[in-house]
Amino acid sequence: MYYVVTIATLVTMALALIRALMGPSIYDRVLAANMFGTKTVLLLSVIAFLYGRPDFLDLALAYALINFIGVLAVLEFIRLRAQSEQADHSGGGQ
Amino acid sequence: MTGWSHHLPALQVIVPMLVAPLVTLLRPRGLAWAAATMASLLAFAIAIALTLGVLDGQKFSYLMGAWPAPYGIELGVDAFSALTLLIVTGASTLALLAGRHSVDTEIEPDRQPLFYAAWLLVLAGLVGIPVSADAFNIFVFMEISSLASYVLIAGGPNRRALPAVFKYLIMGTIGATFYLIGVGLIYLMTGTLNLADMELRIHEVADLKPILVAAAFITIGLALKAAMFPLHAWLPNAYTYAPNAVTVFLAACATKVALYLLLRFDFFVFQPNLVGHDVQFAYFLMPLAVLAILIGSGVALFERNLKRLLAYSSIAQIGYILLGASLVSLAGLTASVLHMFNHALAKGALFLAVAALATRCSGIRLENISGAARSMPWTMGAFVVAGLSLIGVPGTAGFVSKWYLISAALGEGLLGGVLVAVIVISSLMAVVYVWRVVEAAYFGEAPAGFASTREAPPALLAVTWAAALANVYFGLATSLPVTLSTSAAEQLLRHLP
Amino acid sequence: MELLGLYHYWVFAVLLMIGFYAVIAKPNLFKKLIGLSIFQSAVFLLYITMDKVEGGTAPILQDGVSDVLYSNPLPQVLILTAIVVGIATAALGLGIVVRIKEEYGSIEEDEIQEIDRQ
Amino acid sequence: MTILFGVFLLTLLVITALAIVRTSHLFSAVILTSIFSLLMAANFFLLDAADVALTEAAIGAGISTVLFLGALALTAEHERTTHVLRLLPLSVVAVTTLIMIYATFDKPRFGDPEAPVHQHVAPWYIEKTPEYIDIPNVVTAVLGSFRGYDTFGEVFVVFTAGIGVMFLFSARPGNRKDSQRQATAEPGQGLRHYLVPRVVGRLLIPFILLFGLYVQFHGEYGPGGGFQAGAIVAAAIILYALLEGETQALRVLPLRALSVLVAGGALLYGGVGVAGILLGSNFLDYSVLAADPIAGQHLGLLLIEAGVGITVTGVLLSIFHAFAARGRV
Amino acid sequence: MTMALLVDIASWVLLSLGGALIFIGGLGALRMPNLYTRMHAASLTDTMGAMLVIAGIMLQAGASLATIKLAAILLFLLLTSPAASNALASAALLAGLRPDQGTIPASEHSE
Repeated sequence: MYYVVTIATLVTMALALIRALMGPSIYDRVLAANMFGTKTVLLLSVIAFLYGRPDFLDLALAYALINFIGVLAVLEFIRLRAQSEQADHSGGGQ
Repeated sequence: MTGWSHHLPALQVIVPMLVAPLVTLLRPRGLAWAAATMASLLAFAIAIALTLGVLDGQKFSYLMGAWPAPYGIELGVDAFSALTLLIVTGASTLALLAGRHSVDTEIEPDRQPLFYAAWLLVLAGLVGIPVSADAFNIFVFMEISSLASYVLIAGGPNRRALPAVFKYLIMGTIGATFYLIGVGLIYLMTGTLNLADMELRIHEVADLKPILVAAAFITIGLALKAAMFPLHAWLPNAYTYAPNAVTVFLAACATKVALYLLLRFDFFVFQPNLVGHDVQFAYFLMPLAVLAILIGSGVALFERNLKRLLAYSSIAQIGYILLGASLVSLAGLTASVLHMFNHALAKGALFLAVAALATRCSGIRLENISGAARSMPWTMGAFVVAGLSLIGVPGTAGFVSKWYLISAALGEGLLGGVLVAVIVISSLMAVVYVWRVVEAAYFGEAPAGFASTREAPPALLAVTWAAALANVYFGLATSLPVTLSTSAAEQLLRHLP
Repeated sequence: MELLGLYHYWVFAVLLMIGFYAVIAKPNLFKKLIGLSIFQSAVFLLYITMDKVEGGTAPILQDGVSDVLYSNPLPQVLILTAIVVGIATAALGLGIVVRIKEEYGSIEEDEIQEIDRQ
Repeated sequence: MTILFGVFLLTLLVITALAIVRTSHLFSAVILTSIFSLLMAANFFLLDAADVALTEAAIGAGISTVLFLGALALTAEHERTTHVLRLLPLSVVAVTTLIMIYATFDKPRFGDPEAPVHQHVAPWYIEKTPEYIDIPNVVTAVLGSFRGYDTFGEVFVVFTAGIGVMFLFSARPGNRKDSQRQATAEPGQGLRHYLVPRVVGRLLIPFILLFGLYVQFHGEYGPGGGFQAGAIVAAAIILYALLEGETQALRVLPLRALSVLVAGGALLYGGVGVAGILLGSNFLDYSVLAADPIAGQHLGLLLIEAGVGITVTGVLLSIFHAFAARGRV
Repeated sequence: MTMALLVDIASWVLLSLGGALIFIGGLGALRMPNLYTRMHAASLTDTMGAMLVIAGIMLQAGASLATIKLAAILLFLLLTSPAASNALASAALLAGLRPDQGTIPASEHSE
C-alpha cells in the first residue's frame, strides 16, 4: 500500500516539476517548489516506513518546519523589490 | 615517546589554526598582527624542529585521536614534506614580519583582525596538506587554504582584485572537486583513504578503468591548483591584484604545495602500480613544462606591471619544477624539489622588493618605478640580488637548482640537449625581463611631479635584504637544501618498482 | 538491474557535465556559482551511491537485531564534510559577486572585462 | 522497487539541473535550485544516507535559498541572454563526461556487498563502534571521533567562510552610482504587516529551536549532529529576522555576540583536542577525558558537536546579517 | 474480523484516498488557467492529502514515538502550508498580479 502512495507522490512531484519548468510567472514556480516541498515531506515519511526505520521521520519533520522559510524569503524579496521600485518612481518624478 | 616532540606534526597545524579564531576577537590595533606573527614564528620553529628531526633520521607519524592508521587519520612528516613545511612557514613568517606597514596602507584597521585570521588559516591549510597522510583530509585542508586565500586576495586595494579572485575561486573549486572525484574513485576501488594503505591496495585493481580515470582527475585537479600551463589562467591576476604582503606569501608557497601533492600522489600511489604510468607521466608533463617555461618567460618579457611580470615568471618556474619531475630520475627529481625551495626564496625576495617599492612609488608599473633606484638604492639592490638568483647566476640559490636541472637533463641523451637549450633560452629571457626592471629603476627618469626621497620602511627593507641574502647564502652553502631534496627524491623513487 | 545500477553513475556524470558547462560557459557570475553547486552536488551523489549496500539499511545500529546489513558509513561522513565545504564556497562566492556588482555595476563576465579594458 | 523510485528521482534531478542552467531568469534558477536540493535529499535518503539527507535538508530548504535570494537582491534578476552555444566549453565538458562514463564500466555492481569499498575500513567502523564508543549512530562516531580531525577541519572551513564574508562586506563600497538597486526600505521592517505568515511563523520558531536542540543532542542515536543542528537553529533565527526585521533579530543576538559564537565554537573544538594532548594522549583523543574511555568518548563527542553547532549557527547568522545589511549601506 | 485487519483496511483506505487527492492536486496545479486557481488547487489538496496519508501511516505505526512525530509533522504541515500559500498570494498581489485578470505584467515573466 505504501507503494501506491509513493507512486502517487512521485507522479505529483513530476507534475509540480513541470509546473515549475513552465512558469509562466515566478510565483507559479514558487508555488511548484512549495508543493514539491510538501510532497517531499510525505515521500520521506512513507519511505521511512517502507524501509522499516520510522526513526528517520526526523528528516520529514525538518522539512515540515523549515520549508516555510523559503517562501517567506521570496515574499521579503518581492517586498524589497516593490519598495525600491516605488522609491525609484517617486525619486524619478520629482 | 619522548616528551613533546612526537606531537610536532599535529602542533604544526593546530597552532596557527587555533590562533586564528583568537585573532578575530582581538580589537586593539596591532595586536592581531603581533598574534599572527607570533603564531607564524612558532609554526616556523616547529617546521625547523621537524626538519632537524628528519635529518636525524627520525620518523614522524602521528595518529589523530590515537586511532590506528587506516581507520583514523594519520599524520606523517618525511624529507619532502619537511622541505615544503619550511617553505610555507618561512614565507608566511617573512611576509608577516615585512608586511605590517604594507598591510596598514592597504587594509583598514578595523578589518585587520579578520585579515590576519584569514592569513593564519591559509598558513594552517597549507601546512595541513604536507603533514597529512590521508587523501580526504588533504582535501579538507586544501579547501581551508583556498577559501582563506580567496579572502586575502579579495582584500587587494584595486577593484580588479574581485574578478581575479572570482576566477581563482571557480578554478580552484573545480580543481579541488576534480581531486575529490579522483579520491572517490580510488576509494571506490580500494576501500581506503590512507595514502600508504592506498599504495598497497591499489595494486590489485591498478589497471581497472576507474583507477585510470582517477589518476587523470587527480592530476588535472592538482595541475589546476598548481597553475600548471595551460591551466594557469587564474594566477597572474590573482597575484597582481592581491595586497602586496599576500603576494609575497602566496607566490612563494601556494602553488608549491599543490606541486608537492601532485608529485607525492603520483610517485607514491600511481607510478608504482600503474603499468606504463611513468612513461605517460613523462610524455604528458614534459611538453607542457617546456611550453610553460617558454610561454611564461615570453609573456613576462612584454609585461609592464611588475607583479604580473613576476607572476608570469612564476608560471615558467613551475615549468622548471615539472620538467625536473618529468624526467622520472633521481637527478631530475632532486633538481625539481630543490627548485621548489630556491624559487620560493628568489620569488619571495623579489615580491618583497616590489612591496617595498609599492610603499613609496605611485604604482608598480615600469613607468612608475622609473628612476626609483636613486631614492631607494637598498630596495633595488635587494631586487637585483634576488633577480640574479631568479636568472640563475652562479653564487646564488637559483644557479644551484638550474645546475642540477641541466645535469639531470644531460643524462637523458639527445632529448636532454633540447631541454638544456630550452632552459638556457628561458634563462636568457629572464635576464631580459629582470634587466628591463633594473633599467627602468636605475637609468629611467623619475616621472614628473614625483619625488620620492625616502627608502622603504626599515622593517620591510630588513626582511627584504634577509631574503635576498638567503639567496646568496643557499647559493654558496648548498648542503641543507640539497640534502633534503636528495632524500626527498630518493623517497619518491623508492616507491617505484 | 545491472544497468539500473550503472544509471546512478551515469546521472552523476551527466550532472557533473551540466554543472561544469554552466561554470565554464555562462558569462553570468551568479549562474556560474549555481553551476558550481550542481557540479559539487554531482560528486556528493557519486560518493553516496557507493555507500549503498543491497538490502542494507542506514548505518545507525539497531538494538537487539543482529543480522542486519548496514550501508557504508564512511562516504556519508566524507560527504557531510563536503556539503559543508560546498555551502562555504557558495557563500564566499556570493559575497564576491555582490562586491563585484557594487564595484562594476555588472555581474556579466564579458562586461566586466570590457570595463577593465578601458 | 525502491531502486526504480531512485531512478525516477534521479531523472527528475537531471531535468531540474538542465532547467536551472537553461533559464536566463536568475530568480527562477534559485527556485529551481531549491527543488534540486529537495530531490537530492530524497535521493540521499533512498540510498541510506539519512545524516547526509538531513544536512541537505537543513541547508537546502532554508539557508541556501535565503542566501542566494539575498545575493540576488543585491545584484541583478536577469542574466543577459546569450544564445551562443560555446563550442570549446562544450567539447571540454563532453570529453570529461565520456571519461566519467568510461570509468563506470569496471565499477563494482551498484549495492554489491562484496565490493572493495565495503570490505576494508567500513566493516571495522561498524564492528568497533559499539566497542570503543558505544553509540548507535556509526556516522556520528566516525565523524566525531575516528575521523574527528576532518570535522575539525570542516569547522574551520565554515569559520573561514564566515570571516571571509564579513571581511568582504566590511569594505566600503566603491562607486555607488553604478550599482543600481538599493533597498531604500527603512531598516528592519521585515514582514510585520503580513498577519498570517507572521502569526504562523512566530508560532513555529520555538518548535524549530526545540527541534534544533533535539537534532544536536540526539545525533548520537539518530540522524543529526552539530552541523545540522547549527543550520536549523540559524534557520529559526533567520525566520525571526524575516518576520520581525533584522534589527529586532540583532537585538536578540547582536553581531558582537555572533562573532564570539563563531570563534568560540571553533575554539571549543580545538580545546577538546588540546585537552587530549594535555592529558597525555594524542590530539582529539577523547578517551582520556574521563576515567572510563567510553565515557570520555561520549563527553568528547558531546563537546565537539556543541562546538560545531555553535560555530555553524554563528557563521550562518553572520553571513545572513552581512548580506541583509549590505542592502542598506 | 480481527482488530488488526480493521486497522489495516482503514489505513489502506486513508492512504489510497490521500494518494488520489495528492495526484488530483498535482493535476490541478498543472492544468488550472492562472496562478490563483492553481494555488487554490494545490493548497487544498496539500492539506487534505497530507492529512489522509499521515493519518494512514499513523494507523500503521500504532502507539509509538513515530506516531507522535507524525502528528507533529501533520501539525506543522497544516500550519505552514496555508500560511505559505497566503504569503505567496501576498507576494503575487504586491507584484501586481491581479486575480481578476488572466494576464501577467511583463516584468513578472520569468523566461
